Amino acid sequence: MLRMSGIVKSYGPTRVLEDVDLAVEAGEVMALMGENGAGKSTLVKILAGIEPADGGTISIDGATVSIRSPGHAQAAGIGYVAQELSIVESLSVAENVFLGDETLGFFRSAASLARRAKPYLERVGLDHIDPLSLAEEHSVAERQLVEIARLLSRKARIAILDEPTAALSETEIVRVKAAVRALAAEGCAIIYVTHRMPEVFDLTQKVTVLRNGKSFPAVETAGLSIGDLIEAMLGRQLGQMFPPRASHAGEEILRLDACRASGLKAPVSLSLRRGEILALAGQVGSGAGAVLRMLAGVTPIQSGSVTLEGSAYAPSGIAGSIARKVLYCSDDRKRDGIFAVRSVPENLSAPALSAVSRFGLLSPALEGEHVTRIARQFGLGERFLGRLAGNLSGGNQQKVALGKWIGLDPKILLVEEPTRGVDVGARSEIYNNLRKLADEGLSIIFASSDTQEVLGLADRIASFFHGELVRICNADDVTAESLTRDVTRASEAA
Amino acid sequence: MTSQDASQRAKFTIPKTAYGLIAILVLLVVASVTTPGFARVDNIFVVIRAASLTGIVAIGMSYITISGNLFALSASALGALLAVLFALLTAAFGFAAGLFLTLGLAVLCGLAQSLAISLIGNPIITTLAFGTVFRGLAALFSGNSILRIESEAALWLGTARPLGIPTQSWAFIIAALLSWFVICHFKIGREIVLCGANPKAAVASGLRVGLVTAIACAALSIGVAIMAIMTVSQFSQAKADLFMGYDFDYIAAVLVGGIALRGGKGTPLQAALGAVLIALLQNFMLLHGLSAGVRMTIVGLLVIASISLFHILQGRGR
Amino acid sequence: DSKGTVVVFVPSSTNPYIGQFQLGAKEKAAELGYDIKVIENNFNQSEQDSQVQQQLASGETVAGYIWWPFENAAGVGSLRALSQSGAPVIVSNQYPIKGTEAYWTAYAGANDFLSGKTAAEILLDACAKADAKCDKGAIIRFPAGVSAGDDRATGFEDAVKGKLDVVDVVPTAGFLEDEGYKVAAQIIPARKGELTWLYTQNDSLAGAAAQAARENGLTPGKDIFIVGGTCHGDSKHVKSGEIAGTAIQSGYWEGWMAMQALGKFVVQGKVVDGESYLEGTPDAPPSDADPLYKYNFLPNPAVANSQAAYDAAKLWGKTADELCNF
Amino acid sequence: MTSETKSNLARLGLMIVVYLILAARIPSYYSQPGIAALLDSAVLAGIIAIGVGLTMIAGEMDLSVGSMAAFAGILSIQLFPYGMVPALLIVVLFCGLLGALQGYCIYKLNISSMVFTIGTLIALRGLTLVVSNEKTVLIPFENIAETDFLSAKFFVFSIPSATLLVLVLLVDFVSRRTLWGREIFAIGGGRGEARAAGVSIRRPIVVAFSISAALAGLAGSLLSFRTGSASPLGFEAVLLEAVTACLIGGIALAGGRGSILGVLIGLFTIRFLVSGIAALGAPFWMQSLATGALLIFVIIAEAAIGYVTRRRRMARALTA
Ligand SMILES: Nc1ncnc2c1ncn2[C@@H]1O[C@H](COP(=O)(O)OP(=O)(O)OP(=O)(O)O)[C@@H](O)[C@H]1O
Ligand SMILES: Nc1ncnc2c1ncn2[C@@H]1O[C@H](COP(=O)(O)OP(=O)(O)OP(=O)(O)O)[C@@H](O)[C@H]1O
Ligand SMILES: [Mg+2]
Ligand SMILES: [Mg+2]
Repeated sequence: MLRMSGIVKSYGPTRVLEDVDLAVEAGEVMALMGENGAGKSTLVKILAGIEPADGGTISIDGATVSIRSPGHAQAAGIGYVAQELSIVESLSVAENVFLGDETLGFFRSAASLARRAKPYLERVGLDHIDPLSLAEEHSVAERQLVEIARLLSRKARIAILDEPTAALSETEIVRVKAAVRALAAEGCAIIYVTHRMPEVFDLTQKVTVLRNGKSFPAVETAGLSIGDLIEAMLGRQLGQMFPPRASHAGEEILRLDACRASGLKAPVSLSLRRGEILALAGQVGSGAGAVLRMLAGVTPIQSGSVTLEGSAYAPSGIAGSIARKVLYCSDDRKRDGIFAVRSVPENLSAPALSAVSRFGLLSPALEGEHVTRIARQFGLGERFLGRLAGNLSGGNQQKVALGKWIGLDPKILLVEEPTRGVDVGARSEIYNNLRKLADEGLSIIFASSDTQEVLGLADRIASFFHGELVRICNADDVTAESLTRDVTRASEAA
Repeated sequence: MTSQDASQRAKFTIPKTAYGLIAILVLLVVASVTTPGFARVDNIFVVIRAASLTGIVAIGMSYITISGNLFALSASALGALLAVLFALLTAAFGFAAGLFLTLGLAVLCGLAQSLAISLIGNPIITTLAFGTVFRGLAALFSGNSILRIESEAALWLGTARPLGIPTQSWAFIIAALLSWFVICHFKIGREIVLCGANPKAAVASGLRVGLVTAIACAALSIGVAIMAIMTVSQFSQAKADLFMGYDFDYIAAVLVGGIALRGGKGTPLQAALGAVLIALLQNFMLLHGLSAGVRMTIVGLLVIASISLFHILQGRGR
Repeated sequence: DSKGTVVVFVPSSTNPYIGQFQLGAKEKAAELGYDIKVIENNFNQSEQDSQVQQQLASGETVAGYIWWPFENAAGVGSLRALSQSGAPVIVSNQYPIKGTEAYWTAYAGANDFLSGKTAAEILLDACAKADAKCDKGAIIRFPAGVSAGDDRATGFEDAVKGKLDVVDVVPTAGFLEDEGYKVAAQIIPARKGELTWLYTQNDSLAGAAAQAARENGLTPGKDIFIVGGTCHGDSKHVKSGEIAGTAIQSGYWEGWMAMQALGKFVVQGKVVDGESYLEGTPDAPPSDADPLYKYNFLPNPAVANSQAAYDAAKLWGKTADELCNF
Repeated sequence: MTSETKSNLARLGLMIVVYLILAARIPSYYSQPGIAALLDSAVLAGIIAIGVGLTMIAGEMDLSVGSMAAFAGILSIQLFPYGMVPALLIVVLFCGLLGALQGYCIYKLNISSMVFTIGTLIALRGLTLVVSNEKTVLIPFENIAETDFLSAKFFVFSIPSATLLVLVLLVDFVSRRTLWGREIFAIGGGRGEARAAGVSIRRPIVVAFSISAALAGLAGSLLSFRTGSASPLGFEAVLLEAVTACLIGGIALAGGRGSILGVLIGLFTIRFLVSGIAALGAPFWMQSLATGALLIFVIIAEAAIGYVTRRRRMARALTA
């Protein structure tokens, strides 16, 4: 029914998609899989008219179509649930369901929208919420379900869902799956992007894997094992990607005793040693990131105690944690990790302005020295130093976001999703850099939803699910499957 | 959408100051070819003098814009209030005390506004409200009369021409260079730029966002105070209806200078050049005897043209 | 014992001239035994229009209205509405528009044509006295669109026709020194050697122009003759001889005479057709018993440009200093 | 009760408090002609505030309305010989088109409208001076009676004030109950999100700016006809009053929130305050101070309430 062939797309100098093919039949659910940054979202955005393709053709029912805006896509019967929420918070739930839908006619009343929205909301399990209430009053999960309801309301012939379950818990996932099945039963062709293995096997008939911007021919899900799939997604690089683990780890530097913070449903106890890399593994909303935010002083420690190098640690705000040399890098570098419109050197010296200035005056010499040291340490080439941070590739941006902290001689580095949206090459550089820093005595805690990254980089792994710490083990004792099971509770779902 | 544009922006990083200079040069050449008497050195000084006071405030305003706080709508009203206060204080305590007390009060007014901005989160609304209050206070303190001062020092400040250049122009040039130096070479300047570039990242990097807003507001207030003090000194008097309706002139200078409204880019030097560019155009049109309406239309079109041009050159986004 | 309330519509007293106007009106009202209510707008005719509506709607019986429009022509509607209330309406400050005579009882206030004419006379006189050749010159006028500026320029140009050559009329962006300086400091150097005189419509602008002239190496009163024609706050430049002379235009007396006109009408019950230039006697204000004319103009007595002349100048018992340096 | 209704009720309460305080001292506040005059006094800023409010809801702001109104005023008086209704229609249409063009440029350049409309604010004022030959233009006096019907009162309404109320209801309806209106809210509430959901960005921006300009044109035209004249310098203060009315009426500068009915409430809150203080014979600076104080009070109250609700919502999310 839908056939995309030879799709090419670049963002500036970086080629994200090269020659990608994808075909879906009516009534079929096609899983689109691939690493972070493989280009899945880009591909479906092209189909949804959000981004223009640089080349390639799209045909529906054999006829070539040109999709230049979300309006075109809608007209072509394509419904889309974005990876980032596309819910307007200041509008009501019902209006969000019908947002961008022009088929309802020119006049619309809140009450009639609510009435019409009700059945769709019920189908995604949101029968308990008032369609007239504002979207902002609802949780991220509920908003995600509203998007699914929107998709259902569109009566699309082709439905795209980009990680629809990323923010959802199991019960909610069940509802989404039911909705998707119903859609497929009605003859809709569905592209389903996900990282969650159980969903793939449970829901989809075929899998198309994207790797490095290239597509592989679709395979039947039925004849596939998790191992095959992971191998298809990662290719052969897994082995070389991660540096060897350190054999030694120093004394204990940080200790959490029964700590609670927003985003955690149960108290967490952990410890960290000098030179150790600890992974907090979990899906979005698992609470892994919440632990980091608490340690960074972004959210307060609600109960329990934290000890840093033997003394109590309770940072008030981010400045407090910086003062104790506990430094935090969030999972959204565009939002708060980099200064996109400023140059790379200015980004790198931003947290260390006092160190590179004398009597309130910036010292070009000190700053230059500072910047080159970080650049060397993080493998940022000379040629990048003259650029604006926003113009770098995702990987280099991430190096900037991380590297800016190195100048402060951190004791503990807290990193949320260290390589989200980072390409494979830069990824392995970042892993190597983090490992090198750890070998030099820095302790690192990172939160990640990327199983391979957790397995490859960490010395020890704490897995989180749904706001609770599931288990802490040495990395050697964990396999991809056991970890996936821990962070998705696949055993429960299956 | 925006992040895509960010990467396409890569190739264009010619410093914005250069555009302002190029525009001024082009205008100069056109003007001197078409207008006898325009290219004379003394006319250039005349233009700089005409740009000086607006320019000083525009320089102050550029701190607000660069720090990511868009713009303030209270500058003209604050100017009237400070003029009235300066006249009262000078009459009561003498020139030196008047000068320093006025600057001090200006900083206080700036800090009050910055506090409110931090609280309310919106500089435009805040300064809109403060503007009406400042204007009201100016009328209240002036008692609806012209406040006269008699001070030789003030008169000197208002009318002297050290080395043949008016004090106002000295102040303008010094303010422009100093501000440029502060923004480009001081630690606090870098903080201002970074906070404007991305306030969330600034917080996450441990920068002092509240302090930056306070400094930006104080810088604008000091610019306004200099304008007020200079004006009162030049004519030895103050009235509550001074500077009425000037606010958009300051903002226009900042925008014509090519400083991006969303902050984090540009230097005060650009605002100064913007003010000079507008004054140059005004002078050119004045000497050509264009009517007030035509002059205003052309200035408006210049604003539209220059902001569109800067906007396209630097890539889009707000 | 009050004879009723007089309602005065004026622009904002943030402008000190208007403050003086209010003061004059208040003092005269007190003398005549009226209560007074001043309703200010912020130089905004539509605001004044609604204030007029509001006042009329209050149903208060008033002894009369004094109406100073901000934008004369734009306020005609308000004027009509006031006139329809039946109470006497005295227009002040802005010379009424031809054709509106039915809407107002009498005009009592300054005459901008006269002001321009007086300025012209002062200027011509100064040129003659100095035995200087005055020919080409420029008018620096009130902002474009301000009708008082049109009227003063017309009065001036009519009076100098055939005697002086007006090469340029440049509007400022305001009424105060800073704006006057901005314009003068640009056109004086550009037309150096050409301009022999400047008419600036008030002394604030004139003082600024004198300053600009001096900064360009021209001695006002010798190389260039500058006249404002109405004293406006600062007489320093007149006293020093830089400005060719001035005329007293007193906000205080304007308010005073507007109130007097109203009082006259209430007592005398009639208006004499025609114009009357109230006599600019030094010592006593004109008597309340004089007849009220349809047009009653505030005198603009000229004052020579010296300290002595300034000290000696008086209008209706108040010194030039009191009247000009408010 | 939705939070928006609550906030509008609170604003209504504030308006009534202001009204009552002043009505206690000013008899005309509760007489029929007095109320009619108050309604009339709100026409100019009111009609303009509707349009400005709409652009603010779209996450933009049209600063050029004052100049646009002056431009329209001059044009309509100059077109008076062709009849008042045709003149009005032509002018409103023309202004609407100018506004649409402005909106299209803002969309196409993807530029901040606050920046763009500062340019048009200056340029249109200059153009107005040019078109008017820098002079006030008048309807000939022999014809001035033809405009009387604009001042006539029916009960408490005049044609202009009835127009204001009808427009408020109409635009409120359009913004609440039509696709175009909801799009304006959607792009103001989240432009990227709305776009991803398939909402066109161009249409709401063009619609908001053309309505804003057309309404400014209508206000300038009506008011000029009512007074029989137009000045090229007129309507300069109306922008700040309109914006203040919008802010007090609960339109968020960030966009996406507020209602046109709220604007009406904000408008009357200011009108009651400013007219009342003037009617008491207080100098202008008291009006200025009072407006500033009111605005500061409202925005601080809003910030505080917003803080508390966010807190509560977060707490609820955590316990859930
Ligand atoms: N707007 C953009 N500008 C520049 N580069 C981009 C942009 N959007 C995505 N990229 C880059 O394109 C690549 C593919 O991104 P995309 O979002 O398609 O990946 P994905 O497969 O969806 O990953 P994930 O699993 O993390 O969602 C990444 O390297 C990313 O950094
Ligand atoms: N600042 C905050 N204050 C209150 N609650 C928050 C805050 N940030 C996140 N939360 C809530 O905490 C929960 C977990 O947060 P989030 O979805 O970011 O996952 P996470 O813990 O970062 O996991 P990961 O980063 O591994 O995906 C969510 O339900 C979210 O609503
Ligand atoms: Mg994706
Ligand atoms: Mg997270």
